[in-house]
Amino acid sequence: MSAVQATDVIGQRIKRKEDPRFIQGLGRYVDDITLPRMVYMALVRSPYAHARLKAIRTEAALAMPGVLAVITGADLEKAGLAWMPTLAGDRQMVLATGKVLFQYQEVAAVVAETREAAFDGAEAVEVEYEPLPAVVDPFASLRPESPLLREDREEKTNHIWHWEAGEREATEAAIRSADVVVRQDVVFQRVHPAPLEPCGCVADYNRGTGRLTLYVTSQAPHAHRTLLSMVSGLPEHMIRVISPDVGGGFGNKVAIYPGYVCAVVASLRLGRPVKWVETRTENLTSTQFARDYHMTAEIAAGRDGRVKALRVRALADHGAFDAQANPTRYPAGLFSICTGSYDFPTAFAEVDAVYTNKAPGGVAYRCSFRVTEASYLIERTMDVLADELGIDPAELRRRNFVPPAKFPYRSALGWTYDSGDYAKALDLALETVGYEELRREQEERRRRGELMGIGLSSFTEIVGAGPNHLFDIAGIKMFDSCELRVHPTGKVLARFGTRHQGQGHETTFAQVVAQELGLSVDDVIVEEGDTDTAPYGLGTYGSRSTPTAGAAAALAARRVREKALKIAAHLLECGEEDVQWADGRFQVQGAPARSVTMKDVALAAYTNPPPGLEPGLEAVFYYDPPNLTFPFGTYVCVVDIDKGTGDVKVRRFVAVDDCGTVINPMIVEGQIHGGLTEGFGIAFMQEIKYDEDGNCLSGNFTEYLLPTAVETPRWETARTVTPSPHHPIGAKGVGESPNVGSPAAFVNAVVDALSPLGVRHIDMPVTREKVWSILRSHGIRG
Amino acid sequence: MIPAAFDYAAPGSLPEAVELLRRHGEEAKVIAGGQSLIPAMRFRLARPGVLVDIQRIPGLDFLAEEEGVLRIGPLVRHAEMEASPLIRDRYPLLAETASVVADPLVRNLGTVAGSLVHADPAGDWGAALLAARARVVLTGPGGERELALEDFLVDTFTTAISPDEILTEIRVPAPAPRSGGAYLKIERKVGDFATAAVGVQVAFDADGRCTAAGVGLCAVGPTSLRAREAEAFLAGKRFEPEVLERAGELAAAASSPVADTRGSEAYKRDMVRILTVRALARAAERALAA
Amino acid sequence: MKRELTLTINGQPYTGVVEPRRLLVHFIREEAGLTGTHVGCDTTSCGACTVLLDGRPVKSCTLFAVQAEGHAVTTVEGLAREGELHPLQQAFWEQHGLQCGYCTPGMLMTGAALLERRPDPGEEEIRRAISGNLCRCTGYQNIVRAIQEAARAMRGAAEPVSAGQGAAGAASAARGGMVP
Amino acid sequence: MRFEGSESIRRRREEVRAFLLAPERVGRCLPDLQELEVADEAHFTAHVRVGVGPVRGRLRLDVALEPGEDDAEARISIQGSGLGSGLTVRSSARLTPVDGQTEVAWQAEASVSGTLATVGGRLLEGQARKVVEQMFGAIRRELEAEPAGEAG
Repeated sequence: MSAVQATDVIGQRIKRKEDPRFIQGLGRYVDDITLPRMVYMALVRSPYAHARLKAIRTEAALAMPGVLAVITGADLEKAGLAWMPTLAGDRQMVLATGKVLFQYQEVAAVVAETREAAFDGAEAVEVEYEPLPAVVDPFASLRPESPLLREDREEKTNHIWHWEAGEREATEAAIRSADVVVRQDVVFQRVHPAPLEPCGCVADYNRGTGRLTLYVTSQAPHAHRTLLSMVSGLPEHMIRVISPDVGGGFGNKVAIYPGYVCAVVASLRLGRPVKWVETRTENLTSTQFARDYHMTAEIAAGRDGRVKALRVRALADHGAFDAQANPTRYPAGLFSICTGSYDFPTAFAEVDAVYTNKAPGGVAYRCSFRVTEASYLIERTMDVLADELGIDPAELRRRNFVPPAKFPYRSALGWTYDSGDYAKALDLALETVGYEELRREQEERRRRGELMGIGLSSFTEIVGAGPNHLFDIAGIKMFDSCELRVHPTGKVLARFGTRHQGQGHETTFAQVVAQELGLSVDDVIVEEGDTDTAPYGLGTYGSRSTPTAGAAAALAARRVREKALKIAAHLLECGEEDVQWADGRFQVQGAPARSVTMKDVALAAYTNPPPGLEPGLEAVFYYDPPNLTFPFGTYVCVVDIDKGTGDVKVRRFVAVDDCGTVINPMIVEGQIHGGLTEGFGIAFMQEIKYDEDGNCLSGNFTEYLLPTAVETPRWETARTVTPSPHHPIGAKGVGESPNVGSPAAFVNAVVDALSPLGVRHIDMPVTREKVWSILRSHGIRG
Repeated sequence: MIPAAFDYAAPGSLPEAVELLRRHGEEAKVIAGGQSLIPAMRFRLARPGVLVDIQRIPGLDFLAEEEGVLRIGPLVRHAEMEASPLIRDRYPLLAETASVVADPLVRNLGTVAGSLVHADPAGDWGAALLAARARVVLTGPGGERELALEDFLVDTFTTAISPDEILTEIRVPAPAPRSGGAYLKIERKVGDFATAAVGVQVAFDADGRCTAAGVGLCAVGPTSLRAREAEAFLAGKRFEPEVLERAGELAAAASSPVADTRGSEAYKRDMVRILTVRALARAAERALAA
Repeated sequence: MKRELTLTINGQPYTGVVEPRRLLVHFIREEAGLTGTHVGCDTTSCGACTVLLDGRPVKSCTLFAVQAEGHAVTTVEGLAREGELHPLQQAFWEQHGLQCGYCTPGMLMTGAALLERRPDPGEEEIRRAISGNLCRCTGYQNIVRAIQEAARAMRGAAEPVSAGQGAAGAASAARGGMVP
Repeated sequence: MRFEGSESIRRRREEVRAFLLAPERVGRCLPDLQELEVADEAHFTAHVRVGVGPVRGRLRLDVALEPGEDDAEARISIQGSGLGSGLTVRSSARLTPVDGQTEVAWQAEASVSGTLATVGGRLLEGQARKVVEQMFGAIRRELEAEPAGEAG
């Protein structure tokens, strides 16, 4: 690798430091870990969505060759471990007792000498069930005649919580008196993050040291350590959580799953390392899903298209347990970002949550908490308004954008947007795609009876949770951290409380540190994921790493620099006040030729520290962000529809993103490609479906459809840069914008193509059959 | 997931393989490419006691046209059908089918014969080879027997093969002059089974009138289906738009799809219509361009 | 029921005593200890387990180890030669063709096999060729770019050695082949 | 899944109904029966073989026979397990005398849970229908093979 000049490290397209191991097959993921005397665990799961457990017979399984132990809910109950707390303040069964509440719920764990024997043993466990009627529809769950699902709770209802924000009366009044009100029901279907690596762990309890080491697929290793300590009763210092390379997370690896707890229990019981790696079916049917929001939006507006008020209602289906990973104060996450990029004078939003006999969740899938639902809803409904008023959707958006002069902007639902220039991103997107020309082409095609659509989305995100006076998970404040150790030779070890899963932290955080310390990226090594060595942090999700840990990196480095300046003054034989940091060096003011580098200082810190100054050169910084960051952008999608089959072809997709200061444009672009592809999959094919009996119909990759290279459109990306005023380097976070912003662009394009038929909305996934049935119902035979 | 335990045998000759099947009866299962069988075994839905691997038997991968018949050996993989210049030049219906079976990696192992024996109504080869009027040769303890493919395909996942027989050859009549074929498939994404698919093989006389038509339907019935009324209707006709439209309607009427996650009955039936019209047009273009 | 089995992986023999039901991918990962080949699903859908069997990319989760006996298996660990990255590995790095890295070994094997067969594939052809390999991170665009760049590099390397390029050029041309 | 059908049986209604309430007799009519244990006068457990193409296995069926609302009805409920799955079938038969024969109009509602439902979806409906059809077909054959009037 060639050395990169210190002064221009941020903003450089630098090849990733993590790649050499991955491209040579030398990454180390959880399933790659093999320990001496390790045994395997498999889980017995319920075929029923709702059933009373009548009996579990383990004798046959225990008699199978190689089977060492079978653990049931009754066993865990004795240890007080049959239930565990969720991050949302609910509790979840580790192994079922009494009854099962969703299909594929964990019922027993079988530990055996080999993987094969564990699966054979699991098959041999006999479980007797008495099936109960399953509740699949969240609306039906609230009806009085619906069976009570959670008999363990004091509240004898399937309703979990109600949340609201904004001004109910003012919003109602505005809606009553408005020229125009549009109302749209919008379902954001249940989806699953489905990282390519499933979840798993190796639990290694050492009877000699009394310590438990848990290698686990974790986006938040420290939080997992603390919670595991709370659940298991093991003292926290006797637990070491290591999250090795993680094969994608997207929110799926934020939670603690019953399988981890069972593996820990098995290791404690057997005194041997226990490996449990779930199958894809287990992953899709039992781990954190996302969305499942059933929403209604109403926008009140004047004839001129100026919006007056927004009212939103949503029903959130959480499945059998409220296992969200939301900040405590926000049961509906940051759903109140639903006013989007628009200057609503008033707004009101409310969400009710409900239990059903489905897998528990839900997590933020490649987005900040419930932001995708909110963004999709407002961007979809703005198009409904445009259609109602006969105003071009681009023009309607422009008329209602929060203007640059209003930043920092206080939204009607209470957020303070840090910075934004929405029209600039819109303009760039329209210009790049050739909007005017496309609209002319569309008109021509419509005359010929062809179906072409153009869809826009001008989204605003809210990421980087978050300010500690507002944000905590299970009581732990949502700061993040960086610890820097500058070695005598000027090389740096940088450790973080975050845990990347492909985001490129080993490169981008090295860039931030190198920039701040005047070093080369090659001089910095980034380490994450080991709770014994990394400073405490809340982990990587919700696009929070750059806004929090990235900020901590810059500020820890500046802390190093403060001490380094004292050493530099000592080396330059002048007063501290005469030394300045410029061009990546310490220089004597007025005599820039007299300078020392960070490397010189590092050596001196260990070999020649100034008298009275502590030797060494290290710093740690725990960063409490003063505000969230608000990335934004405009996406434009162009589609053509086959009238025969209902097939939708994405012809063009232009994405203009603004994530503030860009640390590494190559990585930013990669994040955008990936997020757009997920948004595409969600818009057109991904859905976790259940039948009326609560069978999960999407429990593997033949039915949970992920786009391949063939379906995936070619992405065109561009950007504007509006730095965050409160972030030390102006960065906002980007991993999730494309997934948040794109679903509306896709659906808006399809609806636009069909709008001559009077179509105003189609729920995702937009399958060929949905389009086909609209076409046929309008007599278009193909 | 992990399959249940089984015994494995890799015979070196066909008689040896047949003898193994005879000895183990229902317990035994032939494995060639294994791309349908192994997934079913991993879910423990299939749990044969003995796998008889025929991949080590020499001489089963022939693919050649001889005396007016294309002979496809039991170890010919989808990928070989896709890449073969013979198939590409002479049998566009089969080349096109090969290119949409599962995904490219599965095609490197899965075999055409295995797919027919598996008899999944959503398998592509059944429909294509019905349109091509293929026959199959079964080899058992008593020797060989030959069946028309439509007599071989009995029901969903069920064929006329006995537990002690192996499908040892697929025979496809070589195309007549002025003939062409096409295979069109609607799938939700690459690698998916068909929502619906249609294979057609047509021949014309010098006046552009259809002399023979084969129309095979995929994933819209308990087995792969032949759209006989459409085939009969096309005979003697020029492929004018209204002729194709009518053939599409007849093919749709011949289908009996069931609703599933891929689509409703009505959608699948209408896709048969659309695909039949398009496939016939494409096949005719190929036939008449030659 | 167990049997002793020897497989040739990346030119090296590996012996294990396994049941017939041991999947090739588990033999590679556990008997041979080569963990670059991953498992991502149980329905032959994702391609994370892709290896070359006699030069052709196949899903090693849908093949029993016994079936591969006597055949040549190549895994991602066999791509680099004498410490030098395969042009495709280099191109994945240059073009940001990977993020979490989990699909990467499978993608590389499929891509490398494609380039063996087709030195100058077009974008559509590349997309079709990798359609049996799922990636959840990259959106495929940079993977396609990387395969194109590797194709260019390999064609360049395969071109006749011009004066002044010397033996190094010839050596890298000879290295172009990756199938054992 | 719902399906229905009818059988015309050359026996009197009382005979048919008596048959439908006799565990050892109904049990024998299950297709691919391997084992039958009668628990009491209304319940039995059967093990049946399942074999559809590559899918092979055994199902344990716990069957309850119930008299229904009146003389013209009989009900059969099945709770099954096997192949990583659960199976529930509730069927009822309406018995109408027609010209000395009995018209048995049956309907069944089946639900399947587990692997068969989530993975085997494409072969389920046809198979479930076939099994119920075969059962009622076998009931007709068994009844007609018995000497008439025996149960009357």
